[in-house]
Amino acid sequence: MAKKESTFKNMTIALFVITAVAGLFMAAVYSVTKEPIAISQKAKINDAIKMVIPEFETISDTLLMPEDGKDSIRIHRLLKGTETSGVAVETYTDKAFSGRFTLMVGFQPDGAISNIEVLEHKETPGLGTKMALPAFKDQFKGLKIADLPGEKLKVKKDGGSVDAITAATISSRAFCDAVNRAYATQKKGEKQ
Amino acid sequence: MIFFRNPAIKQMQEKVLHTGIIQAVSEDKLTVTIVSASACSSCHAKGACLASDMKEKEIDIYRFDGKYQQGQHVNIVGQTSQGYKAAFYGYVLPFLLVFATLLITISITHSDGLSGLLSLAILIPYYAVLYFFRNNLKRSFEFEISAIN
Amino acid sequence: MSKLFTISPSPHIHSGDSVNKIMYSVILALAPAFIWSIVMFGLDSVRVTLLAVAACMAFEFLIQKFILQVKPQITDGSAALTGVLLAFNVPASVPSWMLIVGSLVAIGIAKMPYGGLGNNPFNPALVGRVFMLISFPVQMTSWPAIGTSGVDAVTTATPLAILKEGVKNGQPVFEIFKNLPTNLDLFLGNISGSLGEISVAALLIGGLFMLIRKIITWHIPVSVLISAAIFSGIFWMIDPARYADPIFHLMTGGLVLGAFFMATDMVTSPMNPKAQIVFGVGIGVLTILIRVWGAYPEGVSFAILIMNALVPLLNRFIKPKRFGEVKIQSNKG
Amino acid sequence: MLKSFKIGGVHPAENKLSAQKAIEVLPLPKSVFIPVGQHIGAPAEAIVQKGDQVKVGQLIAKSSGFVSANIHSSVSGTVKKVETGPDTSGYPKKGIYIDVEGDIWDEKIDSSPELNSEITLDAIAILAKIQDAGIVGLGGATFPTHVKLVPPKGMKADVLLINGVECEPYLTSDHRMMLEHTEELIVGVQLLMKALNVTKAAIGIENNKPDAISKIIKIAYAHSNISVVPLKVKYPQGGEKQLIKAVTGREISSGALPISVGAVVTNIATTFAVYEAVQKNKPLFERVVTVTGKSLKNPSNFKTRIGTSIGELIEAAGGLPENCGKIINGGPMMGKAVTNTEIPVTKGTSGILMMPETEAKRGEIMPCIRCSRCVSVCPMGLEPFLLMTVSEKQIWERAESERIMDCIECGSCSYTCPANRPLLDYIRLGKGKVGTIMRNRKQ
Amino acid sequence: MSTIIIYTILTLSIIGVLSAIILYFVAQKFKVYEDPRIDLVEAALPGANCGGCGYAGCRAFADACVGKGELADLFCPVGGNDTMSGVADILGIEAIKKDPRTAVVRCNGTCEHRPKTNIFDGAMSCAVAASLYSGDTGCQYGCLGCGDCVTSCDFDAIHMNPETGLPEVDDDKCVACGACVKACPKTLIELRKKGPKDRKIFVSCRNMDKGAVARKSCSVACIGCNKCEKECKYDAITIANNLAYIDSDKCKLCRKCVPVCPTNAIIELNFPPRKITVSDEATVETAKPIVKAPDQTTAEAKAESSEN
Amino acid sequence: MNQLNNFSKGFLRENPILVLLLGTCPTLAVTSSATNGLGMGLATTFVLFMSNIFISVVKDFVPDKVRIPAFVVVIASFVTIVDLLMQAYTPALSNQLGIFIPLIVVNCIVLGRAEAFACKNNIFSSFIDGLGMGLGFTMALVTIGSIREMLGAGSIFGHKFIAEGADGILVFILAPGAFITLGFLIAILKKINKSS
Amino acid sequence: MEYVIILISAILVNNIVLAQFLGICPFLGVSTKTETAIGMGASVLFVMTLATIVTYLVQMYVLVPLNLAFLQTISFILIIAALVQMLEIILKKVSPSLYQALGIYLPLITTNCAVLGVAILVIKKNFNLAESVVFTVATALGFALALIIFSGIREQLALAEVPKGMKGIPIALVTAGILALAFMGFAGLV
Ligand SMILES: Cc1cc2nc3c(=O)[nH]c(=O)nc-3n(C[C@H](O)[C@H](O)[C@H](O)COP(=O)(O)O)c2cc1C
Ligand SMILES: Cc1cc2nc3c(=O)[nH]c(=O)nc-3n(C[C@H](O)[C@H](O)[C@H](O)COP(=O)(O)O)c2cc1C
Ligand SMILES: Cc1cc2nc3c(=O)[nH]c(=O)nc-3n(C[C@H](O)[C@H](O)[C@H](O)COP(=O)(O)O)c2cc1C
Ligand SMILES: Cc1cc2nc3c(=O)[nH]c(=O)nc-3n(C[C@H](O)[C@H](O)[C@H](O)CO)c2cc1C
Ligand code: SF4
Ligand code: SF4
Ligand code: SF4
Ligand code: SF4
Ligand code: FES
Repeated sequence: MAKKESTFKNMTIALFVITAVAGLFMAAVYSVTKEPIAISQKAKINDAIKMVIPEFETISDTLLMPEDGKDSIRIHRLLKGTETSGVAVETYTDKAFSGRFTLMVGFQPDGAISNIEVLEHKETPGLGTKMALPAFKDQFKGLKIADLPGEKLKVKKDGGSVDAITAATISSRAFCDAVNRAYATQKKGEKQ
Repeated sequence: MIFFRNPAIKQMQEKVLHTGIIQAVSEDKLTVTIVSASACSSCHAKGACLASDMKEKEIDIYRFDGKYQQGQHVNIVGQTSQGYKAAFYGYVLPFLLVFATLLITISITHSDGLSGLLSLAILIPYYAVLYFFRNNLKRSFEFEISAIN
Repeated sequence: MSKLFTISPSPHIHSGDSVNKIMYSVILALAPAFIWSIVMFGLDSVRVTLLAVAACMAFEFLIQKFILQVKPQITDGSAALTGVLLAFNVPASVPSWMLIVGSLVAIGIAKMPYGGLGNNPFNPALVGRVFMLISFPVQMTSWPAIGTSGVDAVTTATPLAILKEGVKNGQPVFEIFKNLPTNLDLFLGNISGSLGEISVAALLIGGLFMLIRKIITWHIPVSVLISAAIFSGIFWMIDPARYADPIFHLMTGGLVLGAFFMATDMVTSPMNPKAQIVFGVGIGVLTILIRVWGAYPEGVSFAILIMNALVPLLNRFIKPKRFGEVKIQSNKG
Repeated sequence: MLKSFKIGGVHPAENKLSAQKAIEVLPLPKSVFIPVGQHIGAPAEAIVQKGDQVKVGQLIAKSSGFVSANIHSSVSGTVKKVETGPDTSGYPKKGIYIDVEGDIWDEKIDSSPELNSEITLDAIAILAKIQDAGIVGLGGATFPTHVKLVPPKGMKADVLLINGVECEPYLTSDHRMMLEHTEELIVGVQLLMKALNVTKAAIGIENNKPDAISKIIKIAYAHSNISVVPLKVKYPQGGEKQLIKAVTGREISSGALPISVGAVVTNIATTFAVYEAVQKNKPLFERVVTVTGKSLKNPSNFKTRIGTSIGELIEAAGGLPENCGKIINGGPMMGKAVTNTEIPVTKGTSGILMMPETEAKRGEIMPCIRCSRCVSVCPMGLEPFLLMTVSEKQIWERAESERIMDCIECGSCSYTCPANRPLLDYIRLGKGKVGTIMRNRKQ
Repeated sequence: MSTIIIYTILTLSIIGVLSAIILYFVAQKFKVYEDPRIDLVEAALPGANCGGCGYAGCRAFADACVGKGELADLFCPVGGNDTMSGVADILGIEAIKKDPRTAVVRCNGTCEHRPKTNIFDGAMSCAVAASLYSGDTGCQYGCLGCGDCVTSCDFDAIHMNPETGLPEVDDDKCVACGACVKACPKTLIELRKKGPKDRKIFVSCRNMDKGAVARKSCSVACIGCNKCEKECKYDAITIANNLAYIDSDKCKLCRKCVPVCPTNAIIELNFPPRKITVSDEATVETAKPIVKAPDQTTAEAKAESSEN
Repeated sequence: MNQLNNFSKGFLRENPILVLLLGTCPTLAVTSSATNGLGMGLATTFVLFMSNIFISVVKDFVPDKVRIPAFVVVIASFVTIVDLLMQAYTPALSNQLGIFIPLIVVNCIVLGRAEAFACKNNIFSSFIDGLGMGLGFTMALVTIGSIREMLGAGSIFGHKFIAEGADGILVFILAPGAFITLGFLIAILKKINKSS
Repeated sequence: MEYVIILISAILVNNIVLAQFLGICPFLGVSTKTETAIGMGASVLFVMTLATIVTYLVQMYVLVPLNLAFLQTISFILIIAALVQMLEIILKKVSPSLYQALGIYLPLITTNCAVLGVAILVIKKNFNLAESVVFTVATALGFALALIIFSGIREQLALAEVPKGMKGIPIALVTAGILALAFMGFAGLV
């Protein structure tokens, strides 16, 4: 095929055809991937929920404003059949070493913490990041905040029971703060 | 801005050179084409890269002493302070206008769409004013020319 | 013509000053702080200092000899000085291998790639220190308690860390201050902290020695300290419950060490008094800014490095006063 | 507070070894070599030939242009040849060899020692005498004095400054001159004032010469328009621009001449030469030279005929010391090192300095540590480290915009640099190149 | 589903065509037509950016090659004829062959040949030394030995020989860019025809003093004695200012002039050793080593014999 | 032979990152681990490869003056496709690489190759060229990623080789480490390329 | 206060060049002269702001309503490219002398990854228009800051004795690394 001349008509047609073909391709790929993307986006949250409350079938979400804190908190109530299998709370703290971090805290129906998952954070690698390791967060498993003095988790330095991460008390304290916020907010939600 | 008042600065590189080729000669002005290159043009891989745009621009020179002919290679010499002035009128001032308009309209209308359009629209009067003052501007951006050897 | 005379352009005499003399004088000026660190941290401080000096000199030698293939110049004392200052900026308990990494960074990244002595835009010891701080935060922020040493030394926090933690925790400052050493302790250095930074008194002795020997001029240290005092004083006056007083800020952390020994590094500081004062003020303000608002309890190192980056611009835009610049009205009839 | 210039400056050890030695007359040499180019500007043209008989003070080479100066024979005898001879620069330079026979002076010269303080001539005549006598600046620059005394069109001098600073270490010739020829100097000052048509004159003297200061004050007392200004001991207090700044507070702007602030500066020895030329009809054929050095047996000040080889001066001062490693024509800060002792004393030779081997060599060159000492000592407020770097890298435009041409080559920067950097070596190179470029551009 | 596809195509086409039209107009108005051959030529050049061709860099040279359309006065000394024929191929024109050249240093004043008269202790720079004075030996024309030429070379082709104190050119590395010629304040370096097998014959001296004076300061000085000029059959040698010069374009490398020089000032490079023939006694005595600095004893013997 | 050369030039001699210094931003941003480097490299290779082929197919059909807008459309489409595919099937990686996937559009290599190579050569050559350049890019990213991961985290492709709980030299997986590693790597490669 | 946080964050803490790795090419390419760096900073400021406003409007009022968010990449790149070119045309028509002056003093502005990156980032971060613009301005200021600081250092390095192998890009990258290290001191400022 000879090279097309650069007349206005030729150009417009060529471009139109190319954009149309490109559009067609993209739309096709989009249609194909639409489902999987939606699923995988959902899966991200579901996975986090699964980490803290392994067994559930349906989710009902509420958004609630915590007592102290700027933004609302998403509370996932998890049902297995009609039975409540637990509550997963997406909570946050602004007391962290750098910026905000968010956690997913799972509470069993009896109020005990089942597990905690770190969702997003900006803490210092090697220090604050250790809060995502089992060595630290496993100490929360099974704790019932309601039984604690003042219904609050505290690090040992502040007279509480939580072992802080070496050289990262601030992150540890913020971690407790986030869990406390999750607990308080979901309790408030239960009352409503 | 204490820095910029230091007379030493003016003393330092007060001139900028740019090479070009004379395109046309008339009585009161020379037209010189220069090739303006993009930031990436300093990159040695520009052969492989398209972002390294090059454009030919025509510059009018009003201050010159005779004896130039078409096709001659010349240096265009400008003052550094003119460079700052150009950047100010070309970019800084319109930016400030757009930014201010946006913030003001948003706080009044609370509508993103409207204020966005308005802040873009403010450029129309700005460019109109520029157009109006184009002859004044012309006087403040004058370049000298010197032959290359 | 039996005798060959030497020919050189003028001048034919020299002040006798030399780079070596300057560098070794600075090392000498650091001696009081070193002695104090031995008193406080025992042999660990000797280990850390000697190791850092040896590592810095060794890396400089190896790089010059084998990579750059030039005549090694390690006897000029600058690598040794970098070693001493690096050591002075780490806790006495820091593991040896980390210190060696820090020395490698100081010499191999911050100094030699730029061509060695005199060419580096950033303070090598501080680059090494900040690199270590960010790479090994645990070890770099656990300070051995006074008088303990060895592997199982008890760790404590520095006054600034205690302050920062308390403020983050929402405690009012005067509450926190109950746990902090007195001003006299701060001045003498009866606190924990990095090796060389603890005793303001010892550092001032060294600083005065350098001022008297004209190794440094007053511009940088004084502008750093005064601007830090003023800036922290402003915060303190606004809300004494949330911000510590200027005296505390001046006497804790590395401010004095930084002001006299690190900000004054000639290679990485501006070349004329006016620019030096701007440089010093920048350091003072940034230090307090980071201490008060930033995540890190201490900000001197970062402040100095950031201002180091601005030095070329300062040199360029703030020129010394030139002879004949101000035109005195001439008497042309 | 003593007056002084404000920016920069250094204070090297003074070492004025010969300050207390009265001026002695050096015995006549056997032969002399008188170069025809002893001044800034075009060399003079020889007007004698091989075999000619000359007398002391006879004109032997004539000024060859606007900026040039006459040369007179310093001895009587026969012209041996007109050929090239040794020079400080190492390159052969043209000059006149004369074999000395007796000491017969030109009749016009008044060789009596009496003071002649009566000024009879008018300005034009004074200038003519100065020009005829071949007087050039003896402070180092050897710029023809008669040219300096006629300001360019549109400019006018209002003050005469006499440079009695002698800030170079070791040198003492001006100091001795001020002590031993005080009256003559004051007459010289008056002559210069008359020639310049100014009403004020000031003599600037560094405060390390209190005897000279008090003596001059005593004699100048009678003249209300001549003041004596003691100055702080600081090098380069004697630099023209620095002296003007210190004494009058006026600052010469970049690239301008002293006359732009209404000042004219002449050196002590020049002033004395003016006195002799005008009042005694004596051309410039001898001058006082300090011969000095730490290991020299007998540092002295000699009144020396131009053209005498420096070897003879050294002999007279006790001979070349064993350990001499460097011979300097001039002072240690601005003088030129010479390769041998055959080179002649010229109008510009104010001293011969012998440095022991231990001090002759420079220290090892280290990288610049940006200590900014060179910046702080530069009396011109320049940044020598930067000027050196740009000269080394041959970035001449930058050198120009950083004002390399303002450098007065005082050497304070090289003197201070702890890294022993050859700052001035490169700056001088850069000045040369930039100067050429600027001259070419003008054309 | 199909709505998405339709919208996609519509939106995209609109945005695409619109922006493309803008881009098109701009391109049409402003775009510089850069001859693609410039890139090709640049790629064919060695990329040393040394300026040896007389242009600011390889790109500028490529520009000039394409712009001029002929290669008459364009030559890249680094790449030499190979590169230039490559460039010519790209442009479809005739290449112009040039004799390759290399630099030679025209001074043989080693420490032995030329006694020092003083010790230079200024900045290690020939330019500085030259602006200060005549040099640290009696010869004011000779090499100052501070190595400005060495630092000026981008190709690592010139080095100081620590024994002789003179720079030596590595013929294999030298690309004749001329940087050292410009750097030498004594104009000692010359670009000479490379000759077969790098063979060269040249007068290694620039001393313009009269014979006796020159001889006094340096034992291998050219004294302008005319012997070589007479010997040369090809008119390659001229004498001016007491100094002989061999034109490398005329010289046929016959080596006849070499032995006649009373001071050994003529140097032959890269020749095989001479055969010792009985008939030519002088040659036996002056059998010159291939390396540049002639044998010390020979030179001295020669010097003595001619003095007597 | 020629095709082989086309293919291999991207590896060392004309390596897009280490020699030509193209696409510095993604290089620095995504190489905190070898895996990320590999992912980004493959994504870029895909775009490069596909657009090279596509462009060499349509090159005759497109008038010269709208060449560039047309290429941009083609490239952007493939980028979008990659982006969508990655979001759908490798969500974790897609999350890690973030906005640097869409930014492949402005990566000079892609457009540069289209302009310099694909629009002048036949399909097969373009195919080889795209593949070679892409793999060269990938290789460099993986190399940098591996170095940074090994030094910074003590692991390679996620497999830790130092004691569990111990850390590497953290700086290397942070921003400064990216700059410093690339700087030294380029210096070393310069040396190697020169000496060979 | 929100805006102040966005400003500090984007200029110092998450500096676009030193922490986010966008716009490295111009950062390395145009940073050899301080004046050019200053001018370049100004032009990026204006272009980025305009680009963000336009792409934001397109995203919110065209792509999202039509459910075509996946066309973000392709439409943004085309829009930005066209926008930059249009600015040139307008300026040339409106004030030729100003246009000429810019041509002499500054390199062309091109669509580098920083402009596109910021346009995409503000959408990703779910900012409203005001926040988007403040963020863009801060990012551009951060870019200018890094560029100007860097140009100073490189002007100095041009006179330093940098070893041959490290000359040019390698030493520039190492310097950028140390600068990034220093900027980490701003962590937590927001
Ligand atoms: C570079 C650096 C990074 C740090 N990162 C964190 C962090 O992510 N989380 C944290 O709690 N503390 C961090 N810190 C330490 C705090 O500033 C503070 O020193 C520490 O929380 C003191 O608590 P400790 O009692 O646990 O030692 C860091 C310190 C430095 C110097
Ligand atoms: C650095 C420097 C130092 C000088 N020191 C002296 C000095 O001590 N005494 C002096 O008479 N001239 C000195 N001069 C020369 C003066 O600047 C000036 O040329 C001279 O006094 C003019 O007098 P003349 O023309 O009679 O020599 C010095 C010059 C310079 C550049
Ligand atoms: C305000 C301003 C001042 C400038 N001053 C100079 C200058 O003094 N010297 C110079 O070479 N470039 C200067 N430039 C930059 C050049 O104009 C710019 O580098 C040029 O457009 C790019 O051309 P190049 O490829 O030749 O570097 C200045 C730019 C601006 C915005
Ligand atoms: C007053 C003074 C302070 C110095 N401070 C430092 C320093 O803080 N860090 C360092 O590595 N070197 C320091 N040096 C040593 C030397 O200047 C440094 O190694 C150079 O930066 C290396 O090029 C200092 C030197 C002097 C004279
Ligand atoms: S020699 Fe020149 S640069 Fe050096 S101090 Fe003197 S005036 Fe300044
Ligand atoms: S005195 Fe010497 S070392 Fe100090 S800045 Fe000047 S040149 Fe550099
Ligand atoms: S040949 Fe010339 S440049 Fe080379 S060392 Fe000798 S004098 Fe210097
Ligand atoms: S006489 Fe000739 S060979 Fe000898 S030193 Fe002088 S130039 Fe060199
Ligand atoms: S600017 Fe980001 S890749 Fe070039």
